Amino acid sequence: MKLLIANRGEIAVRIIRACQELDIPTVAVYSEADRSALHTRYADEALPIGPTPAAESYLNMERLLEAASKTSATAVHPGYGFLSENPDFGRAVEEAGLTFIGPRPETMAELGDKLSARKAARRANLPVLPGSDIPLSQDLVLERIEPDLEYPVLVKAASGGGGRGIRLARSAEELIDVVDSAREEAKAAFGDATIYLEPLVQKARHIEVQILGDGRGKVLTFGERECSIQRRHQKLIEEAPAPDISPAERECIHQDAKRLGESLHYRSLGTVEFLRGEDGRFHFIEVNPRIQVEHPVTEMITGLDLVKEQIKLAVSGELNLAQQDIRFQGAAIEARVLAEDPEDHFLPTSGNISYLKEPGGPGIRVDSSLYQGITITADYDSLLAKVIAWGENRQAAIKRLHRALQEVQIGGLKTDVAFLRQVIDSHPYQTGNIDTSFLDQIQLSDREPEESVTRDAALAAALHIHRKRRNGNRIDRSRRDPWQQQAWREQLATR
Amino acid sequence: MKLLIANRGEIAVRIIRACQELDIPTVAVYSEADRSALHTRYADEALPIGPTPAAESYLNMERLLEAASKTSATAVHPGYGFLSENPDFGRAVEEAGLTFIGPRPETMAELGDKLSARKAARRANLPVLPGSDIPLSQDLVLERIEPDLEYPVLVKAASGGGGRGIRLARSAEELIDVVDSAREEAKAAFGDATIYLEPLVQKARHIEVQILGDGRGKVLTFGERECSIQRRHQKLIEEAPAPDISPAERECIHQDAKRLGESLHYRSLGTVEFLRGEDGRFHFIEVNPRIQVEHPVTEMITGLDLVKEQIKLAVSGELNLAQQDIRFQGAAIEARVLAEDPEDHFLPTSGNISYLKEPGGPGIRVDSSLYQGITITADYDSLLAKVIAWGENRQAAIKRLHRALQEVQIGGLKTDVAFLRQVIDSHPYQTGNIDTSFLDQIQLSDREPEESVTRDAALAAALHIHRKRRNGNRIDRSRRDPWQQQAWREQLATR
Amino acid sequence: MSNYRVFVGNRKYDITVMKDHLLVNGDPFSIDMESLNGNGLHVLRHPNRNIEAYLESSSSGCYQVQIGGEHINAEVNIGLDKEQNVEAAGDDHLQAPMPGLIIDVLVEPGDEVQEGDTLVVQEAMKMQMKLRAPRTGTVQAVHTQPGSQVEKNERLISLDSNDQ
Amino acid sequence: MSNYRVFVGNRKYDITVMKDHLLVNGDPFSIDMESLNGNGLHVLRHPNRNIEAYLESSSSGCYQVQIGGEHINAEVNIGLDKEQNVEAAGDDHLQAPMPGLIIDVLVEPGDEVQEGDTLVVQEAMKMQMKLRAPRTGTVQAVHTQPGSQVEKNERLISLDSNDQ
Repeated sequence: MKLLIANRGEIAVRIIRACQELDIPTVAVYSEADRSALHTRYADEALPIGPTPAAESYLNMERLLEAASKTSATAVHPGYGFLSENPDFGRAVEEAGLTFIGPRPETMAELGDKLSARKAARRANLPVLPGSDIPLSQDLVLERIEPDLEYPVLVKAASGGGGRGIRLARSAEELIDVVDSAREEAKAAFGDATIYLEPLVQKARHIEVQILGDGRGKVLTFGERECSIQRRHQKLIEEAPAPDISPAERECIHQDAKRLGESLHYRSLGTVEFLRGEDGRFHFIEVNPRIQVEHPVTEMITGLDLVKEQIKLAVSGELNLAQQDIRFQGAAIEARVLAEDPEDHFLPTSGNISYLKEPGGPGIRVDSSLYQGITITADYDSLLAKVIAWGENRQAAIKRLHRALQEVQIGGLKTDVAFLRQVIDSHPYQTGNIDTSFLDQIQLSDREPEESVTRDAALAAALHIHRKRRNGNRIDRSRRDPWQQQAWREQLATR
Repeated sequence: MKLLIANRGEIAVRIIRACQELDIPTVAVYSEADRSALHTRYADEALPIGPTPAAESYLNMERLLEAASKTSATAVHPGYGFLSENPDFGRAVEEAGLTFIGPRPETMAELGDKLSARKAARRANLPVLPGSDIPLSQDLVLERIEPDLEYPVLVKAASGGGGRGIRLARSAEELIDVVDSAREEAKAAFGDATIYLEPLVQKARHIEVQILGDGRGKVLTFGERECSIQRRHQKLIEEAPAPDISPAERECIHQDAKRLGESLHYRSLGTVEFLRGEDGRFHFIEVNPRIQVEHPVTEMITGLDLVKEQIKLAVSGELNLAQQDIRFQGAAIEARVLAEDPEDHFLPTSGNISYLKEPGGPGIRVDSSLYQGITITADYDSLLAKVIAWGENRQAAIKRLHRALQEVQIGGLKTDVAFLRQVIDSHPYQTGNIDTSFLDQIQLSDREPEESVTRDAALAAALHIHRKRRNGNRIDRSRRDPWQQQAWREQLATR
Repeated sequence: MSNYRVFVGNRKYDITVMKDHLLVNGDPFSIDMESLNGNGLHVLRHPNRNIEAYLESSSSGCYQVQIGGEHINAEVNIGLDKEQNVEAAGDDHLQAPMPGLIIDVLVEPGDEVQEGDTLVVQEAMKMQMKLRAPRTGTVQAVHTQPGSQVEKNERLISLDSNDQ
Repeated sequence: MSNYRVFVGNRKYDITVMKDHLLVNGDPFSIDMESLNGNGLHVLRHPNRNIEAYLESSSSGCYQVQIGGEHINAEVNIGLDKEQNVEAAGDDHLQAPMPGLIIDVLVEPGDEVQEGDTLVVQEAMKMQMKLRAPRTGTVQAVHTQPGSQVEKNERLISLDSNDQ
C-alpha cells in the first residue's frame, strides 16, 4: 500500500504519523500556500495540486487523482472536511482502482442527505427528532401549511452537516426571512438548495458515538464523546466519556449507533451524533462518515489508534479487534487552539508564528502542524493545534489541560488559548453542567489583567525600547551585557 | 503546602507540572547559568542560590534552606541527582521543620552505603550477589587474600550508586591498578573512599521495580522496568514492562521489592534494582531512594502519576491507592536525548539551540526543559529531553518511538538522536535480546549517509551561499523571492 | 537616565531607567530583562520571580506583550510629558473586520445607503459575512472588488463626509 | 551563472546555479530551497518530495547540514577549480577533546614526555578524563592551567616539533 492523503494541516500530519508507524509510504499533496507545510515534509513524497483556493486544490478531484496516479499511490485517505464526505470523490477514487479509506460511496450519499439519513436512522429504530422528513418545497407559504410549528426552529441544509448550513428562526417572520438565504447558502456551499426544518432541542447536549464497521455488517463502538462546547455549531472543547450520563443511557446510545451501522453495512470510521434534551432523551441528528477532529479523546481513553485501525481495516478488509478489546480508562479532554480573537468576535487572525512552544509532560498529547516560522493565513480553517489531556478522572484531566494551556506559547498572532482556559475554569464546565448554549451564555470576564501583569508588560516594553535606543539591536541579542550582569550580582548580594 | 524544588532541568519542570495540577504553589531555585531556565519561569517563585558550579548552588544545603525559609516553603522535593540521596540534606530539611519528599534520612543512609544496603536486602531474603559484604581494606594485598577471585570483577564505591563509582578489572593486575584510582575517585565524588568487590554478572539484564511506601510498613509496587541499554552504566533507553520474562519471575521480583520496602518501613518512591543473569537468576544490586529519570515509562503503562502520588503521600501520610488499583496496559519506552556526539566517543556537546521541534501526536510524551534559544553548557549533565512512546504492545511502542525520534529537530548542537534510532532499529533490540553489554557491542553503522542525502546537503549549502552572495541576507529571509516563485510555477507547469 | 511613559489600557506607568536600577511611578524597582532568543521571547527577572514575556513591536513605541496567556497592548512614549493622542474612530469608512476574500460589492460611488445596508460580502474560513453601512450616507469611493484578498482593517468603502 | 564545488565526506558535487535552474555534476536538476524561519530551518523542494534541512554555517563556506537526523558537514568552494586544502592532522599539539574544565596540568615546558603519558586532566559532565601525550617529545608550551574552562579543540599543550 502507498497512501495519498487528500488533506492538509494537523489531520494530514496525524495520518502520516499513523502510516509511518505501520510502515506504509505516504504521499502528501499541497496547494501553493502550503508548499512548505509540515505535512509535505513528513510525507515520503509531496506533490503540488494547484493554487491556494481550496476549490482549485484540495477540492480538485482531478488534480488529486492525477497526483495519486503519478506517484502510484494505491489508497486515498480524505481526512476531514474538504472532499471527505463527498460520495463522488469516493466513487472516483474507487473507479480509478484505488482504495478509498472511508465508507462506501453509497453510504456517504445516503448519509450526506440529512433527510435520507434520518430515514435510515428511523429504520434502524433510533430516536429521530420529530419534524418533517421531507424537504421544504420551493414555493411553500410557511404560515399556511405549518401553522402549528413551534419556535425556535432550525432551518438545515439537507446536504449540510458538521455544524454547517444551519440557521435559527425564532418566529414565523424570521423563518420566512431565513429560508431564502439558507437556500442560497446551501446552494453555494453544498451545490444543493434543499432545506428542512428541525425542532430546536433546548439546553441540549451534543453527544456522539464512535463506530468502526467492516462494511459487511460487523460494527464496533468505541464509546461516546461529549461535544457540547460549541460556538456557532463549531466544536471547541470535546471530551470522553460524556460526564454525568447513566450507564444505561450510555449503553443505549452505543447500541443505537451499532444498530445503525449494522443496518447500513457501514464501512470504516464514523460518528453517530445525538442531542440529549433536558429531559434526558436522546435524539439522532446525523452521521459523520469520516474521522473526526475530536477523535484523540477516544484514543486516549481506549489506548487505541483509530486511524491505524481504520487503515488496517482498509488493507485487510477485516476488523482485528473485538468489542471486548475496547476498554475505557480515565477521561480525556481536547481543546482546539484556533487563530481567532475572542476579544474581537472570534474573527480570524493571521500572522507569522515567530515563536512557538507547545506543551508537554505527563498525559498531554499535541496534534498540530505548526512550526516556528509558519505563516497563518485566512485561506483555510482556523484550527492551529489540538491540545489533549488525559487524567485518571475528569477533574484530573481538566487540571492537566489547564496546566498544558498555560504552557502554550504562540508568538505572532492572537489565539483563543486564554479563552479556552476561562471556559474550563468556569463553574458550569467544572461541574459538567454544560449544553450547546454554554458558549452563548458565558460572559467573557471583561476584567482588566492583574495590575502586576500590566506593570510587567509596561516594564518589558519600556526596557525593550530603552535598550534599542541605547544599543541598536545589540543588547537585545546579547546574553551577557553589563547591565544584566550587574543586576545578577545585586540579586545575589541583596539576598 | 508550598513546595521548593531543589533541582533543575527536566525533573524540576516535571515536579512543577505535578504541583500545578495539584494546586500546590512552587518555588524554583537556580544557579547563575540557569537564571532564565524553564523551571524558573514555570514556578510561582524563583530564587538564585549561587554560582554555576553545582557545589556552590544545587549542592549547597545552606543556600537551599535559606531559599525555603525566605519563601516560606513548607516542603522540599530533591528530584534526582544532586542532593536527592544525601541523608544529611533530608535531615537538615526535616530539622528546619519542613517536609522532605523522599525516604526517611535513616533509610537513605542505610541504602546509600551499598554494603549496608546489601545486608538489608539479605535480611529481607532477597537474592544478593555473592561476594564480600565487607569493604576492601586500605592495605589489602589482593593476590594474597583473594586468590580465588574470579575475573572480571567490579570495583564499586560503597557510597556510589546510580551507575557512578564503578570500575571493571579483568585481571588481578588490572585490579591492583584500578583499586587506587577507584578509591581516589570515590573519595572525590562521594567523600568516602570505601570500595568493595562484586562479581560481574555476564550478559546481565538490568531490571528494576518501582515501589512507593507509606513509611509505616505498607508498600505498593508499580511493576518493573528494563534498563539494560546502558553506556558506562548510564541508562540510555528504558522500557516497561521488561520484555520476555515470565509471569512467575515478574511476580517474584515484585514481591522481593515489596518485602524489602516493608522491612525498611520505606517511605516515598524508590526503585529496587536487580541484575538478571543469563541463567535467569535475579540478583539484588541496590535501591535508588528517589524518583528515577525513567519513571515516565511506568506512568504510561499504569496511567498513574508517580510524582503526584509521591506528593499526595507526603501531604496526607496515607497511601490513597491500593495494589489492585495498579494495572498495566501496553508498553512504553523512553529514549534519552543527550547533548553527546556518538560519532566522537559520546563526548559532550554544547551550543545554543537555535531551532527546536519536539515530537508530538498519539502516544508520545516529551519531558524536557528545552526552549528555542537555550544555551547548553557542560556544567551539568547532558540530558536534554526524554521522548517516551506508549504502544499497545512493545512492537507498536518501538515503531512509535522511531517515528517520534524522526520528528525531533535540534539545531545548534549534535545530539544522540540518530544513534537512538539506530539502537531501537537494531535486530537485538527489536527482538528484546538485550543485556547491559548491548551498547559496548553495537557497531555504529559506519556507512556514509545515502547519496541523495549528501547531495541535498551539498545543494542546500551551495544555494545558501549563492543567495547570501547575491543578496546579502535579504533573500534568505524572504518567503517570496522571484527565484522561488519561478520554481513554483515550473513545478506546476511540468506536472 | 531615561524616562518612559507607558500606557496599558487605562493604566499609566512612568518608568525611569537608570544605570543600574529603575523607578516605576517614582518608586525604586528591582527587575532585569533578558532576551532568550531572537524571536521575541524574554524573561523578566524579579528578585523572587521569573516571568516569561513575549514581545512584538507593531510600530514605533507600540508593543504587544504576552504574559501568562494575556495579550497586552503597551504604548511607550519617550519622555514623561507627552500625552497619548487618540484618534476618534470615524464612521466615514467601512473596513474589513478580518482578513479574507471579497465575494461581492453591492454598491457603486454615488449610491445612497441607509445605516445597516449590506455594502460588501466577505468570506473568511468557513463563514460568509455581510458588511453593513456604519451610517446613512452616500458612497464616495469603492476601494475593493469581488475576488480581492483584503487585510484586516483595510478600507473597503468610503462614505461622503458631507452627508451628515 | 555561479559555480560551486561542494565536498561532503569523500563525495564531491559541482553545482552550477543559473537564473532558473541548476546543474549538479553537469546534469540539470530541479530543486528549490526556502528558508522557513530566521533560525536555520529550510525546506528543499524536489519536484515530488519536500526535505527539511537545518543549516548552520560555522565559517566561510563550511556548513553543517541536518537532514533526516544525519549531521552532514559540507564545504563549499566558490568556483570549480579550487581544490580543498586539507591540513594534515598534526600530533604536535594536545587539544581538548570536548568543552570542559581543566582539573590538573601535569607538565611544564621543557618536560620530556613519553607517548601515552598523562599531560592534562579534564572534567566535563560527570566524567574526569586523562589527556595523554600524542607522541614522545618535549613540552614546548603549556596553554592552559587548572581551573580554566576550555572549548572543544582548544590547544592545551604544544610539543617541540624538532624532537622527532
